[in-house]
Amino acid sequence: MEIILAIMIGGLYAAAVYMILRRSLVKILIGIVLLSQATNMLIFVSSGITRGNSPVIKAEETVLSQPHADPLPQALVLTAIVISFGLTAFALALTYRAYKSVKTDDLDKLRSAAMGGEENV
Amino acid sequence: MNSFILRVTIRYLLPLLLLFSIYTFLRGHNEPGGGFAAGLIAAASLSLYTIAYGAKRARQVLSIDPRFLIGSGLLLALISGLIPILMGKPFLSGVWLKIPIPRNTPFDIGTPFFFDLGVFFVVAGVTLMFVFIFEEEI
Amino acid sequence: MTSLVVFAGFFAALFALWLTKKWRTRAGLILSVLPFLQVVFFLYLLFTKTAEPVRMNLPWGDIIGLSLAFNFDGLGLLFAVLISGIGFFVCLYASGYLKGHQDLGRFYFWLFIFMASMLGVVLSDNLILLFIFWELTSLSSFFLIGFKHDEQRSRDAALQALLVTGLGGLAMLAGFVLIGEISGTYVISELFHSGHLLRESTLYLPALILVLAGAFTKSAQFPFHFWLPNAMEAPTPVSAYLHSATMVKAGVYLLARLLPIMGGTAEWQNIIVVVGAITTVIGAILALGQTDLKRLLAYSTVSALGTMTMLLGYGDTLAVKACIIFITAHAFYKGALFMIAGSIDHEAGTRDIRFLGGLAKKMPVTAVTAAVAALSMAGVIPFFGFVAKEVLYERVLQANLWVLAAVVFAAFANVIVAILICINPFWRRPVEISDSPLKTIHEAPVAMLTGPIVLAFIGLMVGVFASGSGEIIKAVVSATVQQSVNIKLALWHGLTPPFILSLLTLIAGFGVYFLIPYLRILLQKLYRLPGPEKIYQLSWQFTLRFASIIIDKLQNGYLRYYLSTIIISVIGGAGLTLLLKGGLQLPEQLLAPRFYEIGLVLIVLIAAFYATIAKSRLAAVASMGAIGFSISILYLLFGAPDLSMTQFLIESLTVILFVVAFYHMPRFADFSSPHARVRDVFIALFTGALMTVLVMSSLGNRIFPPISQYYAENAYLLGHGRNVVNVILIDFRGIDTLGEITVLSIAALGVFALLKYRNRKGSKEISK
Amino acid sequence: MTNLLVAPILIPMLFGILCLLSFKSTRLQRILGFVGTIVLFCASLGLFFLTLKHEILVLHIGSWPAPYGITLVSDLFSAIMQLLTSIVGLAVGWYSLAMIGEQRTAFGFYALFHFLLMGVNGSFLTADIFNLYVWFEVMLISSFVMMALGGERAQMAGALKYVVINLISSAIFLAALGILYGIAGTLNMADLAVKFSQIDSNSSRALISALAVLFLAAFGIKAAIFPLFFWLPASYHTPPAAIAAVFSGLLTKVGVYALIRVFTLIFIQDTGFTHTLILVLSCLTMLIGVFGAMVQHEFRRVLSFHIVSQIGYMLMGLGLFTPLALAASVFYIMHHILVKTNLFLVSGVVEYLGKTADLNKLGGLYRSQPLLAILFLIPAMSLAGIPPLSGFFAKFNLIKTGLLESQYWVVGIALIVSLFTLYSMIKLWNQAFWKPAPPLSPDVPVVQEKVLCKPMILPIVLLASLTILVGVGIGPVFEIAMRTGVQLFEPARYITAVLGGL
Repeated sequence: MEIILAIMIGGLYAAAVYMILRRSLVKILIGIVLLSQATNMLIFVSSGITRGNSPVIKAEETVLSQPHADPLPQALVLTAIVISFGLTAFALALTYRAYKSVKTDDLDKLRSAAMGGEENV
Repeated sequence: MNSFILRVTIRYLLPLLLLFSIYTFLRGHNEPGGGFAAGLIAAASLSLYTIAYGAKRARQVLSIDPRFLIGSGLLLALISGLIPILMGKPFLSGVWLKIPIPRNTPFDIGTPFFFDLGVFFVVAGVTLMFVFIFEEEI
Repeated sequence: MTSLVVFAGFFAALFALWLTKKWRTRAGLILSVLPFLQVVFFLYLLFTKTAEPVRMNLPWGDIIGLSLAFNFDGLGLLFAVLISGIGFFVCLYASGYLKGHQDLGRFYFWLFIFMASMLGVVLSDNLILLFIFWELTSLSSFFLIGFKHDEQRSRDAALQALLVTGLGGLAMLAGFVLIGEISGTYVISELFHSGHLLRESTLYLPALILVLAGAFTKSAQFPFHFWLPNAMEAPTPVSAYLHSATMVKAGVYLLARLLPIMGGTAEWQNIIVVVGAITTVIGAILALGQTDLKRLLAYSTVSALGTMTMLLGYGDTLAVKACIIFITAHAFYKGALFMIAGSIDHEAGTRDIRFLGGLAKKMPVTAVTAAVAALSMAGVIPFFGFVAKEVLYERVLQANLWVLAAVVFAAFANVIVAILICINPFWRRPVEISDSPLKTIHEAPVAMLTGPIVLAFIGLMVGVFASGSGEIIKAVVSATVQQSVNIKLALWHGLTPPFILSLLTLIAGFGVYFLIPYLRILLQKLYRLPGPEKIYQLSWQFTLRFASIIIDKLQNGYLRYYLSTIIISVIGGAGLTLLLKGGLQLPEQLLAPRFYEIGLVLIVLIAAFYATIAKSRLAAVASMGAIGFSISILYLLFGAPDLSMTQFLIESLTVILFVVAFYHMPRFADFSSPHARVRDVFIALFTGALMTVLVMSSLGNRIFPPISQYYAENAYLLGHGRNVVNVILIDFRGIDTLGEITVLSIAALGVFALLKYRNRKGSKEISK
Repeated sequence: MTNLLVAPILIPMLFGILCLLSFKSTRLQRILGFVGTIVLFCASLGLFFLTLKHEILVLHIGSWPAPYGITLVSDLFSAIMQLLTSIVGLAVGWYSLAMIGEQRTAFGFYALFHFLLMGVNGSFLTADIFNLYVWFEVMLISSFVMMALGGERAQMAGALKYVVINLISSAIFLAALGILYGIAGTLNMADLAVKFSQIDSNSSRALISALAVLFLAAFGIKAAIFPLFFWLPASYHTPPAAIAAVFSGLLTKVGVYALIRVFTLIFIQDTGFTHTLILVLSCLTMLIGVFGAMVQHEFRRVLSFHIVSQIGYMLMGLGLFTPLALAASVFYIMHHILVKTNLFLVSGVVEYLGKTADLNKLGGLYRSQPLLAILFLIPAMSLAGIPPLSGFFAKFNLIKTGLLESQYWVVGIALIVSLFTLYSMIKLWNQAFWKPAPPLSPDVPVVQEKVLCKPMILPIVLLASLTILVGVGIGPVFEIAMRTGVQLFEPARYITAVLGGL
């Protein structure tokens, strides 16, 4: 199963990178979302996976009974998910704003629109 | 979206969802849930309301500026971390009080609880802010 | 206390800024008090304290080998006397030359910075300290050359001088470090004793070449000589001071200083003598064809610097003696002549000797002074220049024939230059030009006369009473070679070969002087040949061109090129490392896949693939959502309910936000060319493959038990919660969460700011 | 145990929150914003001197022992960095009073500014690698917003590149982190150091080397090293000078800090590979950066490319990897932060006076603004390495180390780059200050004589005097740097301090 998941992660990365390399802003945005999905999954998987037992201590016990899923990567991924949610929302707003100010989705047009203010002239 | 059914459904769903959010929050320490999920659920409920009635009405329902919600949430989390400093412990150390509940195991309340509450406010506030602004400006 | 004498100039520089505002006309006069006092002080030391030189060593940056160490020995003091003495006259001179100039304050500021730094160079007893002062002379020289900064020419010349000397300076720094690290000290007077360590080191030659680069660039040696004539864009007091009498001699000083440390080897002698001799000849050839008084003097200075350098290359007592005498004589007559050239320019409005003439009547004092200085320069008995030339010939007569020829040729050219300066502007019939300003010409003001007169007549006096200065020269030479030597100086040695040679040079010079107008045409054709300056310019042009090509290629403004470069280098770097070092290791125990899990994975993969080819925005968002929700279920299946719940909620909200935003955004369009797409597919696939490999290797290399056991044991007992993930989030790693909610808050602030911000026209960015 | 360690994080957070809450009054935000930087400065100074006294301070957040909880550590390196942060914070906070308008203030400039400082300080003080990620994000998102605030076209184009590339960097960081946890099962950097030193299997070492490359890339993007620097010159000239100044002073330095931290503490098993790679990259970074600076024709673009170039110098010390080399790097960072921030502040005033950043259209400032000219010269000459300013000593020590380590090519490149730096600084001087002001074109409205107010000049004076002070006080300052270098080179002390009796 780990190998299958690793391939899935690879697939997600491939899709994300392909999207990020497009000229269209909205595609880049989707690429970034996929990238963070892939990364979250990577953290989750590479620290090892187990089925079923969630890291919740049962009502009658004081310590977590074995076997259990590693709680730390879960906490990390949760943090990462929330952070990337914030970043995504911001990036979305930025894309929208950029689109509104340049009226194009094409990054190359954005470049030429900003000529004189951007890069070498 | 001017669906009548949606509007009516949401009007009744809203209190339920908010209640569910509080439940998620409270059980979060012992069962899956907690400040993040609860904040998101609370925000989701108001988001649905926003979709149905628009951001203006939703803001009225919320009655405070989301920025205030965010700020106070952050402040709450920060202060809950500062309390142990006053007691000479490192920042964010847990300070616990046992609240005896008759005929039951005592309920532990401590600074992490308030910290989680801060998280709840921030997550709810931020998500609502996203939704409101996207609704209003886009 | 004594070191304050060195630093006084820096304070005077600041004082000058204030003083010139308060008291424009007298400022120069008042300021010249400082160099006057300094020269008195240094003379006193030179006459009394050279047997046991005054040394001091104050701590500064001892940890890097830097200390405020000064050494007032004969060599340093001779230079100090020249610097402050000529500085005094230049100060006076400038008060006349730049009378009422709007930037007078800045002029004196940089002049005094220069003066103090130059004193620092010659008195420092620590290599790093010396370097600090050295660079400060370059910097102040930059500001002085570019004093007339409204003109492009001045700015260019200043930049050129700074870059050439800066290049040498940097090389020299590396050389100093090598010296310091080989010998274990940066203190010069200690280095005198550890010279053998250096000379025996394998790094001796590199260190020598690096240091020489500094000395040669500063002293305008071939092939770096070209900056000096260009630096004549500076106001004349500056040229007189920096570019003939003092700064350009810093390189010579350095060679003299290092002579007992690094000198005496075949490398030392060969390199320095050859470079010096070439410079001597090149400077002389370049001087002969000039028509601008200052350039004429500048090139003859280059030639003279070459001779001085060459002498230090030999480095024996006689050569050092010749060098020291030549330096001193040269400082006197060249300083005087430069100031005279400035006076001529100031009064007549031109420095071109083709147009000047007949000034003797209008400026008699200047004319006589010029004659005295020129006679010294030509080496006529009984002037100091003659004494210098005698000793010089005495030394080179022992040397290689080529070197002798070079020196004689330079001396001969020197005679011609001296005559040109002395005769043409003053005694020749005036040239009639229609708008000639010559009619209003009158004698230069006293402030501008004092310097040349005193310097020129010192040149005469020292010559006449040559034997009297023997003691000083002895002290200086002893300090230079670091052993006690016996030296006598006399004006008249009898009819020795040097004297005969001297005479011949004079006669030849007089003879050829009359041919100069014809020779000039020939020479100026020669000057058009490309030389080191051309190489310098071309290499800068090449560097700039190269830089701009590289930068245009790299920083081309296309985000996707940036991204693909980054991704390729990261993936390539990590992948190659993994591949070459053999980090592939598969996990041993694997979970058996279940069909619904495979189903979910397939959904994710298909959705991911579909997202890349989707033609509509909604479809892409939908596949993004499908991926998110499937992953959320996967989290649940593998024991992460919290994660699953959060992922589910956030995915829903993300999809909503995307739908809302995309509704108002343009349709999907693929702008990329097929070629680009193929390339990107490859990049994407490689990335994917590498990440897969990394995950698997990571699973195969799980060497250490994770720390989570601690959480499993203590979440309830110490953290008072049963949901371990939540306890980690709000307690064990609470500060992560604190940062995380801050991120969220900022993101909200950002969305607010981005979408609500309206650029109000005319809104004032600056508020008081 | 001292809670002073957490003060550089919490003080800006508190003031950030207060600014956020007072969204109704821009006046109050200004006051809070400026007061916050002063308070932060005092606390940072206190922490700095305390660390100087005790060498290493450790605080286990939440009383959880390392490596289970998150530990904050202030060793000399961290202490220096957080002090510099607060100095930059103070200068820019002050400067912003004059240069940040009503609009930007209303949209939360001061809150963002403080959150940025919080993220930066957090990055400097944490000893936990995931926590470092979180602080990176705090810092990044605030910088994203600050970068985009204003929404002009050029700013949008710059911000997009900045955001996308930095998001990639975060993703790489996070992925590397996940794998790191997979291998070592811990996140505490001291613990990681211990565990990695115990690894002897070849394949694990290879994986760790690959991981080191990933970290090099993730932090390298943030530090703007070659070939990952593109976002910086594409964006730093677009936001207002106050914002660019704080970015230039701090953001890339966080990347450099992280590189130095992990490559002196965690990834020191295979220095023959990793540190040589760093050395090569540092040379390329120096060269490419200075090439960019030489061909630019806009004030701030020249400065932006110089950041890249100087990152190369900072990494050179890490690549050479000796105590002296690390000390030289640390000293270079100290010098650079003061100087670069200052130059950006000056660039803001120049643009304000000249109404343009185009060097061809600027001119005459030496005559009209002599004070500003001097204030430009001090950092500019320091940057170019003119003694006795701080930049000279920074370069001197690197060159010395390079020669001691027989890395002659590296030294040669460093020297040439130094000359090119001088060239481009002089270009700025020639064009903006010396050259006579070009005649106004008819479409530019004639404005009345502009006056400089105190908040514009005084922060510049403050930073310039610090630059001079660092040069004049080279002895004690470099001694601190040297102690830092030794501390970094011998991480055992750090490890025992963090892990205690473990």
